[in-house]
Amino acid sequence: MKKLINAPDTVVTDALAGVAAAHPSLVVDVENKVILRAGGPRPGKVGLVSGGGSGHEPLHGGFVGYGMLDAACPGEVFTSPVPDQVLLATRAVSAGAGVLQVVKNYTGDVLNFQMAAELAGDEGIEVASVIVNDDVAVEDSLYTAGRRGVGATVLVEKIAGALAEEDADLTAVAAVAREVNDRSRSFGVALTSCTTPAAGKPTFELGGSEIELGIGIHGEPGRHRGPMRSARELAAVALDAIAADIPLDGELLVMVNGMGGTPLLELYVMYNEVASCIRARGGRIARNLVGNYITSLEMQGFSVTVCGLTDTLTRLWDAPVDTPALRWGR
Amino acid sequence: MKKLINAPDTVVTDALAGVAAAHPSLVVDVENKVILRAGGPRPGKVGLVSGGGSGHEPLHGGFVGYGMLDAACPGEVFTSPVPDQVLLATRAVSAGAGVLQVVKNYTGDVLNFQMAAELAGDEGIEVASVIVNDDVAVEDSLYTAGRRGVGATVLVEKIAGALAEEDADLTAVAAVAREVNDRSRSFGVALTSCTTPAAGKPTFELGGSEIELGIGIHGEPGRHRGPMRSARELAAVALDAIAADIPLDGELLVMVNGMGGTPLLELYVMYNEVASCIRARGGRIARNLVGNYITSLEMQGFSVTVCGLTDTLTRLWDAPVDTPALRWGR
Amino acid sequence: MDTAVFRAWIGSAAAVIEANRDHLTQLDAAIGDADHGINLARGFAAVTAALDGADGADGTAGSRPATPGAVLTLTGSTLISTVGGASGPLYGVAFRRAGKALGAAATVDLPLLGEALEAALAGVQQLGAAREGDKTMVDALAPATRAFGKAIGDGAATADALSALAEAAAAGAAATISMQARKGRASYLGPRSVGHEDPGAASTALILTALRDVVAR
Amino acid sequence: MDTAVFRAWIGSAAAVIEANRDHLTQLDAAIGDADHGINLARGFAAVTAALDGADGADGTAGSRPATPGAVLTLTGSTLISTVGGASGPLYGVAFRRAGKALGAAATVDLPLLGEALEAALAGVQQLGAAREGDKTMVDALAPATRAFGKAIGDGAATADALSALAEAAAAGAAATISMQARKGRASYLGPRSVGHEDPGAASTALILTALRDVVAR
Ligand SMILES: Nc1ncnc2c1ncn2[C@@H]1O[C@H](COP(=O)(O)OP(=O)(O)O)[C@@H](O)[C@H]1O
Ligand SMILES: Nc1ncnc2c1ncn2[C@@H]1O[C@H](COP(=O)(O)OP(=O)(O)O)[C@@H](O)[C@H]1O
Ligand SMILES: [Mg+2]
Ligand SMILES: [Mg+2]
Ligand SMILES: [Mg+2]
Ligand SMILES: [Mg+2]
Repeated sequence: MKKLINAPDTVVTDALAGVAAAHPSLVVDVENKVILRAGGPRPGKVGLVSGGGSGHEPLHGGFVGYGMLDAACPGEVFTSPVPDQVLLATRAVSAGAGVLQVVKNYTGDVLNFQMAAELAGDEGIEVASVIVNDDVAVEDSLYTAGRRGVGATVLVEKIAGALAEEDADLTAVAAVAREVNDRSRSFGVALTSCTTPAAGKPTFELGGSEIELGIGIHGEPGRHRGPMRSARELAAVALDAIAADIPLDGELLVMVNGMGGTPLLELYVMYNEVASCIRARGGRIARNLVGNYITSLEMQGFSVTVCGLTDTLTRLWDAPVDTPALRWGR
Repeated sequence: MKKLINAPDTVVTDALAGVAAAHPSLVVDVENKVILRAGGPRPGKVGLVSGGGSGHEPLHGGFVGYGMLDAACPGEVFTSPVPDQVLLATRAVSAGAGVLQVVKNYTGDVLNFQMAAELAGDEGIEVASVIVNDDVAVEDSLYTAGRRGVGATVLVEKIAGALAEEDADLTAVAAVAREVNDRSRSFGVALTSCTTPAAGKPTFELGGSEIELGIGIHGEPGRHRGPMRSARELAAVALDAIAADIPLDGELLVMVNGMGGTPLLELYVMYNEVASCIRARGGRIARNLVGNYITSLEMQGFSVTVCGLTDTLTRLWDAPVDTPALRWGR
Repeated sequence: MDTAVFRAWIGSAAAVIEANRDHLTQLDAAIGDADHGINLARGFAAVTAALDGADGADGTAGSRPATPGAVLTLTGSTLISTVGGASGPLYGVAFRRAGKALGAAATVDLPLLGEALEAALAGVQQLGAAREGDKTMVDALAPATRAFGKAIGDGAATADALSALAEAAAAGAAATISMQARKGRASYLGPRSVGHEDPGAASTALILTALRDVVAR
Repeated sequence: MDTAVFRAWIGSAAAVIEANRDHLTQLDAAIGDADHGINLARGFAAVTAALDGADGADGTAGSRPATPGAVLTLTGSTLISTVGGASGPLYGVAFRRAGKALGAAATVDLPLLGEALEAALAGVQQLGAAREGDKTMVDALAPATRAFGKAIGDGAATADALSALAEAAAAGAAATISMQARKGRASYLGPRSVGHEDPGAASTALILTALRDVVAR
């Protein structure tokens, strides 16, 4: 394992110290692993807290700032944060209007955020949660852990963050977050595995011309393995999977996301194929993102997220945002 | 070789089609491989043209936009563009105030841009060139190809772009570009090799715990190979190399750049070590960038670029910029 | 079984988890995200410090818990605060519920321990909604709790009841190999989860076996 | 040597470059950026199309060049427009200078070809500033040009003079193996560039050998 780290157990805190040093717009509690906006919460604004395992950067810490999150709670690599962290963050961003938790649908994340919500509730802080579960690679059923939360998380955080910035109340902010989740679906493909610093060897093994279709963001497998294919074929596979679940017509927001180790050159090749595919199916991409937004360490691969827009969602997407990883209009 | 492409010979044009589809703020001539700002040049503004081999994205196409480049000419992967491309771009951005070429110091880039400059000169377009050569891993001597152009390219393009946006004349824009280059030095480290689509196998081979110190952005080697080390030790190696060439005191702009396949988590770990190291040597990091800005396909590794600031350079760095890969103040 | 036994159990469980750190992580690599051993080892290291009366990470002064119930409650709270992942809250709640079930008792007899196990199982199932057969820690904890109850009903001695507990847990963990996961990360694998032991079931068997071994010593 | 010979030479050079595409790229992988064969193959494919009178990429109507000089000049311009990298302008200028040196002559004798080679070498050195011993294409082109001049001076027949040219180019390319690069990308390797043949010198030897072989046929 070759990684730019000092030691596996200090990777998250060392990185947080780096985030603190790099971004004067953030306040970082390195020891407790909480990232906050500098200047504290604005009274009357709903606070937005998210978090999850580290290794998905820029998610979530890179999305803390004006128009998006108020706090992020990074856990150890690929391990959800503990309730204590989430509680600290919740307290810090509570400004009288309640707090919305954005939680990706993994048992660990859900349970730890739920515990934190109960503890915060005991302290009189009103907490609402939205569970993001957009990954079509996984069957959604009452009897399983359900679909995983992946790319839609970025969209939910941006759009709910924009509405919170307009001083909407907790019910409205939670509702728009759920609406974005409901209207979004994702599908991911891995060309290579990834290695967590603590484990020191690849989470899974892929052959030299083998890929994993329907990959999750922790290297969890999805639908099946298969041979490597062209960008055009992969776009079709991803969009077929998504189209089986939501319509691909109308105005769409499309994200082509890199898994962390994919050259941007290739992501643009993928975006071109995704865009052609969607055009051919009668959709119109009104907004897009191409880049590394929700990653799996050094994994090579991509994911596609599609969200059906409404005028309101488009307006909130376009609203100013000023975070380390997403910035426009300010 | 597993890559998100359709075919090795169409990777650059396919990606350019993706850039065109993703960014309404850009106009892309896919066939001739030229990326321009939509809306054309503003009369009286110096035009900024850069380019070089593809595979370093977001450099240069991701830096076309307000406050930075007017045009980028991407060559094939790791191959400099041809004079025809550069000439097309130069004509397209010429608005009566002359054109500045930002050229990285590689024989191929220098020769092709030089030929284009001559052809443009024949057409009556005033062209100035700045050769970026900031890589301290390579000895600078009259009898060699000289130092390579690496990370400082991003800084030169941002700062010269900001001055051009203020309608400074060609002499002034070229002078500030040279000043940034003179005040900047970089050093890079590779943990893994990279594979060009056309070659289909890694450019070089590194052992499982071997790294290349002083790597160039095309996988060219630098000073020597050595065993893997901690982030702290690597930061010291990089800054020792830089400090042998320029003072590390005063106000500094520091970029910790990923080579394309490095997780952002690790880049923040590196930034933390780089910042501590610079603090310990009496420098003050007034501005910073952490992320993937000048890459080598899927290579894992990092580079550090340090630029000694002046009040003017800081002002120009802070000036609004609105490109796909760098955006603030607008 | 007095406070010393419970402290010894948790200490021994911590050592066993540490010794099986890589093994558990490898099990999780096969059908999860390769962190179960790392997560639990981190958590049990913190538990060991907490039980030794070390000061809390938040600066609160430490004190050594004085009853079996307090030992388990502190174990659970510490796991919740330090493990993360799915197993953190689940094991945390299990130990906390067990601790609460023991109340203020200075010594624990077999029936009381049986109640604590039932409470732990109920807590895990309430939180995680997994049923037997879903390929989770429940598949070790549930048969172990049942076997322990049966042994008590049959009038078994302490050592035998704890052996029944440990053996049923181990058998339950082994039985997860042929199951298809329906909860937790492994469920994403669908049919491909078959053929691998569930890491949480494996760690549960290790922890319960540690109890038998400590009492047998 | 008439226009047909020069067309046949360039056609044969294109075929040889295509056949050695991977070999040249591998040489460049060792001490450069692994694209030399790819670059030249792309360029010579465009040259072949241009010489066949194909329309230019820019839509200009094609026409087949009518003199040896025109063949080489078009070859050079096309290489400049399509190769990129260091070798594109260098080979482009070499062929263009050689073409200009041939002027409008319908047939080329040995002394005129010697002048064209001198002009090509001068063009490469003016543009690239490499001297012999720097481990570049100059280390094949310069000794080849010298050997050709000497053969003419010694009154050699065409076939022998061209053999001297080709052999000196090949020997020059082989001699780059032991050199340390001072120009181009390979120079970054410093002492580590020793032990590898320079890709540009290798391609120069291939191109000049193609001339000998075409005339010998
Ligand atoms: N809903 C659930 N109910 C009971 N146990 C569960 C549930 N989900 C997961 N587990 C247990 O948690 C174990 C995984 O723990 P761990 O790897 O630490 O967490 P994570 O899956 O978040 O990485 C699984 O092997 C399984 O035994
Ligand atoms: N300054 C120079 N003068 C002469 N030849 C040079 C010079 N620099 C490079 N070359 C030649 O160019 C060859 C490399 O060409 P190529 O790989 O196509 O370009 P690049 O180095 O830009 O990738 C080298 O092997 C060398 O022979
Ligand atoms: Mg985990
Ligand atoms: Mg090249
Ligand atoms: Mg796990
Ligand atoms: Mg090359």
